[in-house]
Amino acid sequence: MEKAVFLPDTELHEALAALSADAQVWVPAGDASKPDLVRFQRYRPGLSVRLDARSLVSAKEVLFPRSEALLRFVKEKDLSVPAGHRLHVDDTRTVPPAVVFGCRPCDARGFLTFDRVFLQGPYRDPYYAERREKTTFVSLVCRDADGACFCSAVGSGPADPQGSDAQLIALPDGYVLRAITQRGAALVEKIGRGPTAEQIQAARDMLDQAGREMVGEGSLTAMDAAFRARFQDAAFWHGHIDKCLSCGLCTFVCPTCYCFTITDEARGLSGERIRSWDACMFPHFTLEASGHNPRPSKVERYRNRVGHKFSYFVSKYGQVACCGCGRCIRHCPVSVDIRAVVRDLPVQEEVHA
Amino acid sequence: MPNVVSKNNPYLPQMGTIREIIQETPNIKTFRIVLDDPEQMAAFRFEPGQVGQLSVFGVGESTFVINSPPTRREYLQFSVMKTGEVTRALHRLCEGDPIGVRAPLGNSFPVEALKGKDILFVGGGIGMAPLRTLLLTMVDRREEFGDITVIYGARSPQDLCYRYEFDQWRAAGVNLVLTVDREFPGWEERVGFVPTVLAEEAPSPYNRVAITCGPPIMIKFVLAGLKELGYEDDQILTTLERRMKCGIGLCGRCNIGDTYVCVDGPVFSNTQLRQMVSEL
Amino acid sequence: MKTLHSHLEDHFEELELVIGWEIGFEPLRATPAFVRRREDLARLVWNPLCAPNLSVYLPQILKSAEKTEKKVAVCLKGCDTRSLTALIQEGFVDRERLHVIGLPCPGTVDPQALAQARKNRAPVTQVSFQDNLLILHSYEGTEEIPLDSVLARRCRRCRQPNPLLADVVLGDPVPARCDAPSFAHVEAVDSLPLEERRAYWERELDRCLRCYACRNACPLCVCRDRCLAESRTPKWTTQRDSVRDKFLFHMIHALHLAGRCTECGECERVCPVGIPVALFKEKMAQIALDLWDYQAGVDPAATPPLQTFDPSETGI
Amino acid sequence: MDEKNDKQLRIVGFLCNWCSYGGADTAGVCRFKQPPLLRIIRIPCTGRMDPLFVVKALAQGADGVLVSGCHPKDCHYAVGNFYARRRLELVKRFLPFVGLDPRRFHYTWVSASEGQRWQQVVSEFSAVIQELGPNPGFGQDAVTENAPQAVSSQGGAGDTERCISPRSL
Repeated sequence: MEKAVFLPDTELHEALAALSADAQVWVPAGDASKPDLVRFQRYRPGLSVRLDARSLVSAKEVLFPRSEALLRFVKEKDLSVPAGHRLHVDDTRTVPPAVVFGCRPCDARGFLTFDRVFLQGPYRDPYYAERREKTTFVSLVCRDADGACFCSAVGSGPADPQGSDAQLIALPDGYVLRAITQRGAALVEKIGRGPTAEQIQAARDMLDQAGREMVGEGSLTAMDAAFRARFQDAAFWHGHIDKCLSCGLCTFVCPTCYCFTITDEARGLSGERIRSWDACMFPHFTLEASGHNPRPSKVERYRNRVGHKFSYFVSKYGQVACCGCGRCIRHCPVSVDIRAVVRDLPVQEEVHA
Repeated sequence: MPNVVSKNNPYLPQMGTIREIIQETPNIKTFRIVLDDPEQMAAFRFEPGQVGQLSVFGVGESTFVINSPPTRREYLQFSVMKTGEVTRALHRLCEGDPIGVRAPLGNSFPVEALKGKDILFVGGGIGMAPLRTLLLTMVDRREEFGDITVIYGARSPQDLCYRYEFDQWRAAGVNLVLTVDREFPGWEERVGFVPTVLAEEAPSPYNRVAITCGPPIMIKFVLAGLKELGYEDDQILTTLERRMKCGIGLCGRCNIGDTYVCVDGPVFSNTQLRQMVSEL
Repeated sequence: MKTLHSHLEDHFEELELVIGWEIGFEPLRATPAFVRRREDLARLVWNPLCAPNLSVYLPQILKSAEKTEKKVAVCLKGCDTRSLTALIQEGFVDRERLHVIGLPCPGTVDPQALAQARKNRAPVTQVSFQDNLLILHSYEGTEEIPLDSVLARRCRRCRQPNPLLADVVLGDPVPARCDAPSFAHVEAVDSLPLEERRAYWERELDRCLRCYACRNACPLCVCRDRCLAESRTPKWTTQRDSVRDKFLFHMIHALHLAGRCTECGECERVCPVGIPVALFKEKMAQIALDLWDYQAGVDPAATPPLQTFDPSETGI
Repeated sequence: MDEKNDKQLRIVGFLCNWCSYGGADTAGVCRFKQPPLLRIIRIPCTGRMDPLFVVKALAQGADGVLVSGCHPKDCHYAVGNFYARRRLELVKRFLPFVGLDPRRFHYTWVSASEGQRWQQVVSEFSAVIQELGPNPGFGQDAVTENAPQAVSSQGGAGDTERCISPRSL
């Protein structure tokens, strides 16, 4: 292992505090009143850090906040100009360095989808890009996939290093922290202690074992053609989607859903143009001012969600826009299973009704 | 290429001022906008068919086609029909008011490929706006194009946009056919729906490209009518509309399959439309 | 589950659709099932995992379905029938087109509570039910968990386990857990000082993602795609990620359910971040009971109190 | 005086066009002295009162909300205030549950001729609000909400026609 340190359980808080000295550190942590409700929170002493638990919402809000100001505007009264006021628009911002510590490989990998769109498309998104450049991802090799996980089915796996700058490998009394990228190496230097040969060996074994593990059945990465063939099969979509409530839960907890809306929120003489999470499952997402809606019901909307992740994104960027974290399945109020929908796309017999 | 959409921050509008407002119809206003930075205004380049996002700070942004031609660059012209939140706010603006502009965005009409061809424009209501930019480009470069026929219809004479320009178009050699849905006192042009007038006029598809824009129901019948007249799919161009937010292919709502109307459109040939998933 | 299946088998010719529950992607997940073919009836299940209130689908299903002689069958627990009653009261559902299968309900399972009650960590491979016991099988062995220890909050205050309105009731009546309306949870919040109450809700609502699952799962949120919370004109909430905006959304939801909420608790069940949003509506129900002695969804002929008035009322 | 104390308290008054609005006018014409806290929003009838108006105003930090309409049985539209009083009583009882002080909300009935009564209503409620002091609202203020509120946003959703350009159409 190139650059690795050992981080005893007992020194975890110390390490997080050390990292917090020059960065915002985001860790999965239990809520004060609900310890099993694990979300990414800014590290602070006393926080109940839960590296062992799967977080409810992905870490996407670290790079893509639920709501952020794109620009601010102020109207300054000035009767010498015809409009009676001058408008000042300001898009300056400061982005602090950040560390996401202890996310799962799927969370880190989710940002590869964002990168394709926000960094490698025809226009580069500066807000995302600045955060991306200043954020280090430390993922934990995952040993507790549940019934909703399917990372292997989308070409990833519980030890996937893609998108991570460093990896944590859990041992009985602590973690081996291994650098993957330069940025990761810089972080590893700041914390932990020199690992023993046994610890390195144990970490290697665990990494090998996790690397061989298959989470989720089959492969869902080559469904582009099947999706297009199924596009107008109303019975198929109704069969799977009639139970959908058309809420935005699946998209909000998803590490790869990046769709957003832009709105102006003003009061008095000043305001902000903000970008906030939006969901393709909401009717307003595509509702035009004329009243026309190209995706008028949950069936078209869910079809677009499936298509975006498993067909459109594939034909545009050559990869699926899904990291297999299973959150949309695990937390769906009515257990809509996107795996089952995608898996059934090429199935010819009528298994759906 | 000089471009007003900032490379550093494509979300940041350039400041402009409304130089002139023209009340086209009871619910359509035309805005003539000048960018506040004279250098930027001088360097501004675009192709016919490209769109811009207009900002009313405090209300929001909306997408409109730049309907002045690239050949006339003293101002950027946008026509706005009052329908939603932003368009209502735009209609409340006055000459001299500041406005934000993010332009040019999207693709454009293939002007070079149209050279030497006869052209048929079929427009309805506000749908004349995207056609006007191309029409005036052709008028200004008249000798490069063959016959130009325009079939333009609206519900009533007062719903026709750019009425004050019709004489100039005709003087430039445009065969302008105007129609309204029913008889009106004093109306001496054609009466009837656009597709009907199209069938009566029946411009030959030989060496001709048809460009159509208007309400969806009109488009539907115009496309059928053009087919009837013998136009092939790649001889028909149209522009699509979608709800848009970012205008730069990121926010994810204006897609039709993997095609994003904001960056891959708004101009599409009928051939392209047929290849898309059917989700209009 | 012989009786549900055999009943549906017997009547299937009269039905165009059956809405019930089936096992989802893992044994502990029951999920709504829309059955249109006889052979799929076998998928249907009925047990304490069948938490979703299926009446939420009825207004739209009935609107989109073609009017035929055939009926839409729907499986409803006791509390769910109150939601249906309220929908009938307000004219959103045509009772004549429904075949209501009422199911006396021993209570539904709270997945979080179940996860905490389990001693084994291995995934459950099979689950069965016996005498108010959940029997969970996994490769680590078999566990027996009393249903009473893992009940959802809504079920702990249940007073309508038996259907109030049904074409057929399958199963024996179940004793109610509460005889009178119980507002213990509301009163617990009310017992805090005012400032702490606000702090409590600010803390709880801070977690809200505004995913609107609570709204969409609510059978009586009948505005559906026209919700005020997302409207820009008028604009009640902004898109900011602020507690106040989240609060205003929940107030819109709660106030629109005043005197209508049937306390099915779906809003709270579906909340991914565990906000006890049903308490808002329970408080409304408590007020409606105090002021007008009214309980929503109990009497199909009654008018909800805010849709009517009484000139002789005094004291307000 | 420090800035906090200097912040003037505000009561938002929703007044029925047909009675209390006239009552307030009567009080003004008669030059009855009233505390200056009240800002009036005229509504066509108390039946127009959405309980959300009350909740939103208080959540955003209005120090008090006063609703006043026609006496029961005197509604211009016959029954508007009968509906209203049910809603208003409900919201009054609901406010404390979410931590909003119910004393900051008052509803009452004042007819157009009752200028004296109007003076009394405003004075008493203003005294209550003065006693309670500034309302913390619900949730922290977002940045721009602290901004001065001189004019509505540019062509904004305020929906009042605005045209300060000298060369308007």
